[in-house]
Amino acid sequence: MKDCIYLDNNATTQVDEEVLGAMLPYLTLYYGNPSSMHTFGGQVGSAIKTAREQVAALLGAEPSEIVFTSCGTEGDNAAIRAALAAQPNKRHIITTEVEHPAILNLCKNLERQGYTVTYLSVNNQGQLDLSELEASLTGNTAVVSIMYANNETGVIFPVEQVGQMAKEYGALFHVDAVQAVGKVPLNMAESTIDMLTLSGHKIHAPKGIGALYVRRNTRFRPLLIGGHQERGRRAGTENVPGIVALGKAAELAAYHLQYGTSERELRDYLEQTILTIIPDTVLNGHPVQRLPNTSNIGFKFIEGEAILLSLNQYGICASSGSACTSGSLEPSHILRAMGLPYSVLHGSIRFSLSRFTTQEQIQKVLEVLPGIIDRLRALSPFNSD
Amino acid sequence: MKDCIYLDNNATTQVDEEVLGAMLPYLTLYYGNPSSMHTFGGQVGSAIKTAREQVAALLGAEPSEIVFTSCGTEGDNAAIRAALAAQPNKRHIITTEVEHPAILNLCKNLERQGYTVTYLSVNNQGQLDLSELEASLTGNTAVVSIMYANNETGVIFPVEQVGQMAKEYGALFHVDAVQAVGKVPLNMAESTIDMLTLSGHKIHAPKGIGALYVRRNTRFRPLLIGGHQERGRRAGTENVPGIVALGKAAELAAYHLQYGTSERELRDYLEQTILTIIPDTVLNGHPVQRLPNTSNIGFKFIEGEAILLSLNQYGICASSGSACTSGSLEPSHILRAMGLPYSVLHGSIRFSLSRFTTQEQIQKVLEVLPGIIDRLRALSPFNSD
Amino acid sequence: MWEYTDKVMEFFYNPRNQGTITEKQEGQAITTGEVGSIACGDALRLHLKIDEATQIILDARFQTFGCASAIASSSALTELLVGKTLDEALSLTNREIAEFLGGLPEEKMHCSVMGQEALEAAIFNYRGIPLDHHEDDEGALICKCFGVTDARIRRVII
Ligand SMILES: Cc1ncc(COP(=O)(O)O)c(C=O)c1O
Ligand SMILES: Cc1ncc(COP(=O)(O)O)c(C=O)c1O
Ligand code: FES
Ligand code: FES
Repeated sequence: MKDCIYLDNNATTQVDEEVLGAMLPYLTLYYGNPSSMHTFGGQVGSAIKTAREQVAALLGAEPSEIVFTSCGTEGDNAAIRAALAAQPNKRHIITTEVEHPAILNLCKNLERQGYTVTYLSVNNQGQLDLSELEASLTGNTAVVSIMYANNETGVIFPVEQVGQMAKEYGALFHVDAVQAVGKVPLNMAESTIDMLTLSGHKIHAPKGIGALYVRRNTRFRPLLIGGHQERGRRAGTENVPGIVALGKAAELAAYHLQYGTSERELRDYLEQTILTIIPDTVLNGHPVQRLPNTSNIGFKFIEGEAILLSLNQYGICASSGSACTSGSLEPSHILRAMGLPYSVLHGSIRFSLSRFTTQEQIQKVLEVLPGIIDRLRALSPFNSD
Repeated sequence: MKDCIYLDNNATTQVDEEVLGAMLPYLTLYYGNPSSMHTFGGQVGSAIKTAREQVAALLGAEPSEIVFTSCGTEGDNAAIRAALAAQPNKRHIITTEVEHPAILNLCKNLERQGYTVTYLSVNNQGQLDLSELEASLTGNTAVVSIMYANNETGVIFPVEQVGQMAKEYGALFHVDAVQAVGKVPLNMAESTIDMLTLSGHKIHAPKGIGALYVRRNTRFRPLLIGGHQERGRRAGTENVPGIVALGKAAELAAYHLQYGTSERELRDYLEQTILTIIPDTVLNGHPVQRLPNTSNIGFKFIEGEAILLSLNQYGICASSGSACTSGSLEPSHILRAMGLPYSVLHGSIRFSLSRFTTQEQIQKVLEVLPGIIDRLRALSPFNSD
Repeated sequence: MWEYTDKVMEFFYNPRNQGTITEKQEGQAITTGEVGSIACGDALRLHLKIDEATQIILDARFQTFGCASAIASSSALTELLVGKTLDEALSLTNREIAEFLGGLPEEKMHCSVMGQEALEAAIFNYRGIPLDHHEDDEGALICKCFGVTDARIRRVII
């Protein structure tokens, strides 16, 4: 699969070779349990410490504010449950209609347990209306949870403004930054965010590791209860190789954020060319308030899966909807929440780039895509008019 | 650390080279998200399928009954919470005093939420009294959770008898088999067990992966809520390399279970020699109803940490108490529950072997240990008589 | 990921009989059946050329808006139809369409249902029979885009 053109980096990313190099010794020689007393365990403990510092540095946080988890979903679940457990008298949650299932399905579950959930709507560019947030906040609001950037459109929410308002009502503020971390600079030291979720496999670390930022002095209850790992905030023997990998991935992400990559230019080139040379195409999501790596494009009158499969024939990997909903037959809940017309809803494709994406790869996509779209439109009953 | 003598395999194990070989391609070439539609994701999906079959085969279970988790602690937490959520009217839990903190601390937490918990006691050989279980069971008992084998002493509980009694009262039956899997043969097809926890890093897979067996038709509620991974029983992008590794580790464990290793002979030789040549030593736990790899020995009149540190000097890794509690200064809750005298309580060491343990390593331990014990006893005020 | 057979892929990448039918000779009829809509995310327009004397289908063409299996199923349907009488065609089940393709993933069985319904629509159109809209369907929607219910699919498959 070396020569696959992988434009599905919002689903998952390849492990950076340096990251693999950093973690390998912890899959071989240094297999000790960090909780063990012997030297063998101790060595591993200091590797975890370094990784914690690396992740903290990427977020502008303190190492003690980082809790390692197994994935983004765990971080999201842990944050919301902790916020509720810490404030048992508050029974209201505010989130948005376009969150990841890790938040949305959890919230639906909590509704069945007697919590009230407000799902903020978005406009047709995927943006929040802050006055709707203002109107929803009450003293009963335990937590406001919004994503930093949307996984399907890349649209970025005005996180600090939301946080400011949440604080005014005494609500905890959680941000699902799984898609934002490594793509936009973050500085927890000057933020209103109380808890922030990230996931390793979105930033060139392997699957199976993530982290939750928990601001110092935030009342917290662990989701996984057991041993005293992670200072009592997440029990279970530490995924040492994963943690070391996440640390290295965070360090590399910080480097690339500072010194730049060609992601944005390549994305813009891909997007502009498609919108120009292929008729009946539209950009989904706000054109500017957006991640630099994501482009979600609607191809009218044809269906997304057919496009994906045709791209797949050329070794091009992209997606329609998020990976975890593409198994279902429904169109993306995110594009639906944006109120896009049906002709766009069913034929939208997400291209998501990474720092490993090359000019040649984008060129190849632009060569084959127009033919694919033409062929499918020729098959479509809606195109003859 | 190649030449370290590692006798702490109940804390964690080294990754088998074959396991590493199996997982590596999924850390490099095959990084797709199994939920993605493109071929790239699909390849990964079939690797997960194979791993699920391998784990199922080790347990004598159906592949559909295996849910991958991030560790033993998650499996334990998920099982208990699922059992409670599925039977909201039942508010009683039965477990034992010698469980791992992943069960014990969770149960203490649940007591604060209004559940009643019975902690079954053990005798001075670490064994249960089934009449105490019988007396504790009521129609209100949601779940009985006991460990298959104890992490510190290796003592094996009469799981099927317990399960039989649990069934009679309509309680769900969970078994923490983190220490038993790979060491004793299991056959879920002919068992009373409804849910069973295992952890990869105890069977030569890496840290960060585990599995929960959930018997078909058992009502289950996921602990992690989000996407539809693991057929809705555990959300979060799958730890593909970890899952593949666990599959391979399960296959190897099944092989070694069938064709044997020298673990038991080496353990017996180590244990018998220590008890014979070093005075004032006792075996903790039942001598027969026990895992083949574990030996917990009390060295009277001296303190465990001092022994460990001295062993460490010779590159020998062992432990006192379980890894996750050894950071604390209290003597093991397990040995205390067994009612051992203080002279033993503070000076007990667990040696836990693996299939990689060699005759030479055991010989080396036996060479240095008597001297260490002598030296420490010479320092002890309790030894002068 | 959907597990498509090679034949599904072949019929998706190189579909047979796409397009419309406009020309006919004396003694022939052209009829069209449509199901689905752009709102549903799936739609199929099926065109048939019928020999009026023998009631034999001489040609079948399709236009499909939908996923890969919808396109492949439509194309497979047209291959199956040519040479059959209308009555024979009406007894064709979606299962036969799927079998012709070497099988469809379970989640995609409904894509073949669409072909069967379009066929029914085309023939009923030709015969002037009003269409049954299956408005009595009950059960959970399993394909919201297409509005096929569990119960309906079971009915069609079995
Ligand atoms: C009996 C038992 N249960 C549960 C666990 C927890 O497993 P993990 O460390 O993988 O979370 C352990 C080991 O630490 C154990 O020995
Ligand atoms: C915005 C967002 N939140 C949460 C997640 C869940 O992360 P994970 O798959 O690591 O559980 C994802 C990705 O799948 C995501 O894009
Ligand atoms: S004297 Fe050192 S632990 Fe108590
Ligand atoms: S027609 Fe194939 S998914 Fe609906």
